[in-house]
Amino acid sequence: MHGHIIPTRTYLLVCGALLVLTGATVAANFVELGVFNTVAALAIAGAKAALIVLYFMHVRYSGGLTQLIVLAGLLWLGLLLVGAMDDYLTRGWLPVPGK
Amino acid sequence: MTTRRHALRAPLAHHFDTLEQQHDANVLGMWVFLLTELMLFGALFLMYTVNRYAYARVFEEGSRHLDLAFGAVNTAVLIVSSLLMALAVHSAQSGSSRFRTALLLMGTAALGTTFLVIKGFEYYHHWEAHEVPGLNWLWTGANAPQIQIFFMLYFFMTGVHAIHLIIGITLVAIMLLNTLRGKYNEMYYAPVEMTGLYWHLVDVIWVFLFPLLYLVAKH
Amino acid sequence: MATLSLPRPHYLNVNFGVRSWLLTTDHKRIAVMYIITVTLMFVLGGAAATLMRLELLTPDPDWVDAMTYNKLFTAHGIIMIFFFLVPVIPAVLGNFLVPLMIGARDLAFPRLNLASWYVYLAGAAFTLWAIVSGGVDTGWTLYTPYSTTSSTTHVISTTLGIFIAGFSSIMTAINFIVTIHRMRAPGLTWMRLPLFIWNIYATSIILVLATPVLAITLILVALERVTHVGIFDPQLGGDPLLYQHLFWFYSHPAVYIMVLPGMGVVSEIITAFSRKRLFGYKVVAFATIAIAIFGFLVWGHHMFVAGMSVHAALMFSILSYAVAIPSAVKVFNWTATLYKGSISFDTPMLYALGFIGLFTIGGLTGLFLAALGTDVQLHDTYFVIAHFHYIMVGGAVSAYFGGLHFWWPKMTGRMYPEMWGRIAAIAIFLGFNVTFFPQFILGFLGMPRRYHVYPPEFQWLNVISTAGGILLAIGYLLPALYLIPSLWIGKPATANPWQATGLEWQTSSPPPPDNFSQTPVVTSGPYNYGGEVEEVG
Amino acid sequence: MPQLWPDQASTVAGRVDALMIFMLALACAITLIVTTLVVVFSIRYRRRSPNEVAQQTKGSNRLEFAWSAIPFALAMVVFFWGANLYFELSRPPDDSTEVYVIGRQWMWKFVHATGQEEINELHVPINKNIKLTMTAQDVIHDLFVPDFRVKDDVLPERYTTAWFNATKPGQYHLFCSQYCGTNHAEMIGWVYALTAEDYQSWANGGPTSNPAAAGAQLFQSLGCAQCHKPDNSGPGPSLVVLFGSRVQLADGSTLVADENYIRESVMNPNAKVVAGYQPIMPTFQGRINDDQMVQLIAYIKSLNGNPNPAPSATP
Ligand code: HEA
Ligand code: HEA
Ligand code: HEC
Ligand code: CUA
Ligand SMILES: [Cu+2]
Repeated sequence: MHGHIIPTRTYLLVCGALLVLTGATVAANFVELGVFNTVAALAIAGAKAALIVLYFMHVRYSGGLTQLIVLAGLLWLGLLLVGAMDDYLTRGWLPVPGK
Repeated sequence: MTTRRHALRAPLAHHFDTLEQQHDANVLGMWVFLLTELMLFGALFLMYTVNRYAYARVFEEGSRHLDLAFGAVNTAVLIVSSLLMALAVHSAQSGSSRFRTALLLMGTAALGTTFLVIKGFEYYHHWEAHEVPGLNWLWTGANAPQIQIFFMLYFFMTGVHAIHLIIGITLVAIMLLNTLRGKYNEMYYAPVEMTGLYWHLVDVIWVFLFPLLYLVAKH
Repeated sequence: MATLSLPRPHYLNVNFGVRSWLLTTDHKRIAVMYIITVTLMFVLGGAAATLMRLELLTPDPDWVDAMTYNKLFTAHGIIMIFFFLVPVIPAVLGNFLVPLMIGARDLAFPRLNLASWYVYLAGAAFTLWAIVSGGVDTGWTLYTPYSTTSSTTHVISTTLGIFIAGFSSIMTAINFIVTIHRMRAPGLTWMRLPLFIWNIYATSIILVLATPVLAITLILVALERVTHVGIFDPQLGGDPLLYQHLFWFYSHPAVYIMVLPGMGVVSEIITAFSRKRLFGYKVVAFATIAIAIFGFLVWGHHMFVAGMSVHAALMFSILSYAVAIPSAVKVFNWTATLYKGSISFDTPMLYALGFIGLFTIGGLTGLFLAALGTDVQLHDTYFVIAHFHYIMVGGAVSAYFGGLHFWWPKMTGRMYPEMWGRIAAIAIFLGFNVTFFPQFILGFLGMPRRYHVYPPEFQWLNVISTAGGILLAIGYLLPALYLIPSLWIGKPATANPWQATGLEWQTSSPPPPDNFSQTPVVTSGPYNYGGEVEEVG
Repeated sequence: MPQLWPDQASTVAGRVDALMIFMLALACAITLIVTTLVVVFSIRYRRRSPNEVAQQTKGSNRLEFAWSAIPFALAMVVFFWGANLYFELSRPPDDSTEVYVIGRQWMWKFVHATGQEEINELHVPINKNIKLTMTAQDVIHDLFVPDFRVKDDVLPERYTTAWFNATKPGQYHLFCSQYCGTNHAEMIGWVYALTAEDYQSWANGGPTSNPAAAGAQLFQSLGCAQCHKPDNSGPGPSLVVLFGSRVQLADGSTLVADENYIRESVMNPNAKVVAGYQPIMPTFQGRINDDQMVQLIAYIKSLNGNPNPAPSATP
């Protein structure tokens, strides 16, 4: 039919990268980095997710609409987290007791 | 090529004009569905974030009660299963022999099942340790209610993920049977492609669950 | 089949029998099945409302006790929102019209469409069962920790019912999005789409993004009730505000799920009955999308006094004003469309004109609630009740009734009696205002909502409201009385009785099973009502 | 003449009403403009013959801009006005007299700093700033006094505040305005605003033991005093002048010690550990009820300088 056919080699490379990143994130856990442990873990997870979405799910090669949907998903997830955390993180910012 | 294409069997539903339109519609529908799945887990991620923010130390404590080795191995298992799934779609898409596709699908399903088995062992260990909220919870240390929240989220998030995986395995199995029956060809493989998308999404979710649950604190 | 003059085959007469309906994948038949179920829900919800209004006639508990009253408004809210107003316009008019308006033979996934109706039925059955077998008393908002620890009623089956109905919404929404993207007739570009399609599209986006959040949240409420482990009950270490954030992340966008399709209907009706192109078509289309997006940024305005941080309250307040602007743009563009039109006052138009006025009042009173300083006084009073009934009943339900009359000839092949239509529209408009206007005053005076007894000084306003409620119920009864007989005795409808534009009017009434004898080709924009074009402003 | 406008019985009522009146005028004006245009157009351009063709008008960017920008500007005025007012409504003045409020299904309990306890009735002097520190025992409630324009949710396991300054002697409705179960509608009461003399004579009738003194006793009997010594010699930090001060936590963050923090320190001591101390404080979850918590808090507040009511219990 139609659609970009990605060479098998790319899939294998991506899979290799994913496994290496998994190793890295586990290794990072044994180093004491303070808050950066969490930052590193999430950054690596983000990179892995990006690889899967871009290559395994073909988003890198698919039409603008699919890419738009992926972006929309990220954006809305962000809205949910940012909007709600805005409440928790800013408690006590302004001089109002209990809020 | 054209003649061969005509010979291939590809069902076109009455309300579509072309096969291409039908294929595009199916794939778009799948993507929109994946969007709903993302928001479903998104709500869980918010519950997680709020509680981790409130009980940071407790979550570290809870995370130490999870087995990093199990989690890491399972991550690798799912990644390889995703590779096989991607290759299966590739194989269907490029019109390789149906047995090649079937074999790859079989591998995917097998690894998915492996994941569930490993997860099962993990659950069993938590059960033995009386760490299952609501069922056999028994915590003697400090901060019992908060630790319980951690475990509640752990079981709920991994549980919902496991349900998705079970659905995924079922779908892969159906694709496997249909492939063997020769239902798909390079003109018509949308169901395999869509199953693949679903499978990868389930993998992506796990990619985030792993650090959020297992890597909160130094082990 | 020896008959000489075979009746023209259309979707109603291609085949007969219960099976041919229950197993149909024809979007038009599914729409008709939705009419039946959704109307049933409206009557049930309305009956609960009427009982409530009767109880509120006097300050004392007269007919129902506290518990029963609480169950009544919960049943009323849940039925009206989740089982009536959220599905009504998309599932009935949207289902019928989306393929017709874009020149397609069906929705992209016809079987999914049928499944959505069954899933809706299952959800409704679950919830109704919960209501009949004892009821729920949490309010439609199901706030924790009351719903998870304190209430002794059927919370779990209710939440499961709503959860199931959510999937029905999602299925319908996916179907619309894919159909609108992939199945438009040749030449039908985005800027040529009728506004009804734009609004259904925006609604579907909201449904897809918001519904899953509510679904999973309700599952956790049920789980917390069963296992007594939870993240919403503060006594267990949880946080009730977390529940409220998640609930309103769905439920505020849901208010636009309820009003956007109505705005789409009104855009169609106003253009058709003033024979005008919609003023500022592009701006209105973008305003529709803007509402869908900004609608996700304001949920916290339901939590101004709930203990949220002041910073968050400020953000949510200012964003609430941002979302009001696209609504303002729409109101002004509808009004401007009337200018120099050729306006007739058929029943659909009466509903549409009513919509403009009542939506404006409802929306403007929303601004009182979005202002931090005044929401402190107005929150959880009858002012809020009046605000949303103005938008949802005066606005969205009127739009549905207008649309039902407008497309009735297309759906059934028969005309409804115009005279009776107008009488009912006017009765509903009057009854509505008498019911809900006094509630603004009641709320500002301080009458809290969800009270079955109240201080005697509030009685006179409640009496007016109840009287209006009865007029309103009679008003709603009328369409049932003339629409049903019109199926048999109505004047047969031509393909285009209103001389309206739009592809749905180019096929016969009722349409053939495959909608069009041949795929239409579109060569011009929507609302092409002829006449010379003149610049304004 | 039946009532159409609630009484203005507090200092903020007039200011809330000013915004209310402004918005009412705005809403009426806009509604009037829209409906007038709709009606005038409908009549002026009514269809005169069945096949009439309307004259088409082209969109106008200038109009579209005008009717987006003007409402936006008006909306911003309302926003800033409302936000400003909200600050005033939510920040109790420093010289407020404190009253503790405990809500539960389905009654209100008020504890005055001077020891009087009331159920579903609240007596306050006029022209005094009254700060309500509120918590709930079971589910969410909401304290609402319409004539004072005061409302705030009352949450379990947490403290929220509201304040008012009554201006007119009288009797005012008090409602629970967050749905809280079967008798939500009967969780109501009265606020009595009294002149200074009347208030004095009412207050004289009450008991003398105040919550801070009761808290001091609890502080001994629960064993807090063993660890929290005023000179920091125990295993726990001194609580003298703790309230309202900035606390350095072990994880590096700081916060201001308020009622919620003290409550959390007692109920879930390991959630936030003070820098330089071991997390050895036991939890008192389940051993202290809401009334006692209020007394402990009152006691800890009393360590901030105002003469200690119960000298025997100095920590
Ligand atoms: C279809 C339903 C619907 C719609 C469309 C809206 C639209 C809006 N709503 Fe409403 N709302 C509800 C249904 C709806 N609401 C419900 C059900 C509740 C109660 C839930 C519960 O607690 O049970 C509620 C509650 C509610 C609250 C919480 C009240 C409280 O509990 O304290 C608030 C607060 O900000 C609010 C605000 C708004 C605003 C700003 C809009 C805006 O989108 C309105 C925009 C429209 C206009 C502004 C009118 C047109 C404009 C003009 C003619 C131009 C002039 C404009 C300006 C000067 C800006 N709503
Ligand atoms: C789509 C949404 C919708 C609709 C259409 C309505 C319609 C009506 N509502 Fe609804 N209402 C809500 C959504 C809606 N409501 C919500 C979400 C709440 C909040 C619930 C909560 O607090 O949890 C609420 C709460 C609510 C209250 C406040 C209860 C309280 O807080 O104590 C009141 C009180 O007057 C009320 C009245 C009415 C009336 C009189 C109608 C009328 O318009 C109904 C008219 C319709 C009919 C009567 C049925 C059709 C009539 C016939 C077929 C004729 C035959 C029938 C009879 C003669 C009975 N509603
Ligand atoms: C076994 C010793 C012990 C007992 C008993 C004890 N505490 Fe503590 N408390 C501590 C220690 C140690 C800390 C500092 C570490 C921490 O924050 O957990 C502390 C911290 C606190 C704080 C926070 C202080 C600050 O400076 O921020 C408060 C408030 C408090 N305790 C109140 C109480 C009250 C009230 C009681 C009795 C009901 C009590 N404590 C009983 C040991 C104790
Ligand atoms: Cu307490 Cu309502
Ligand atoms: Cu809202």
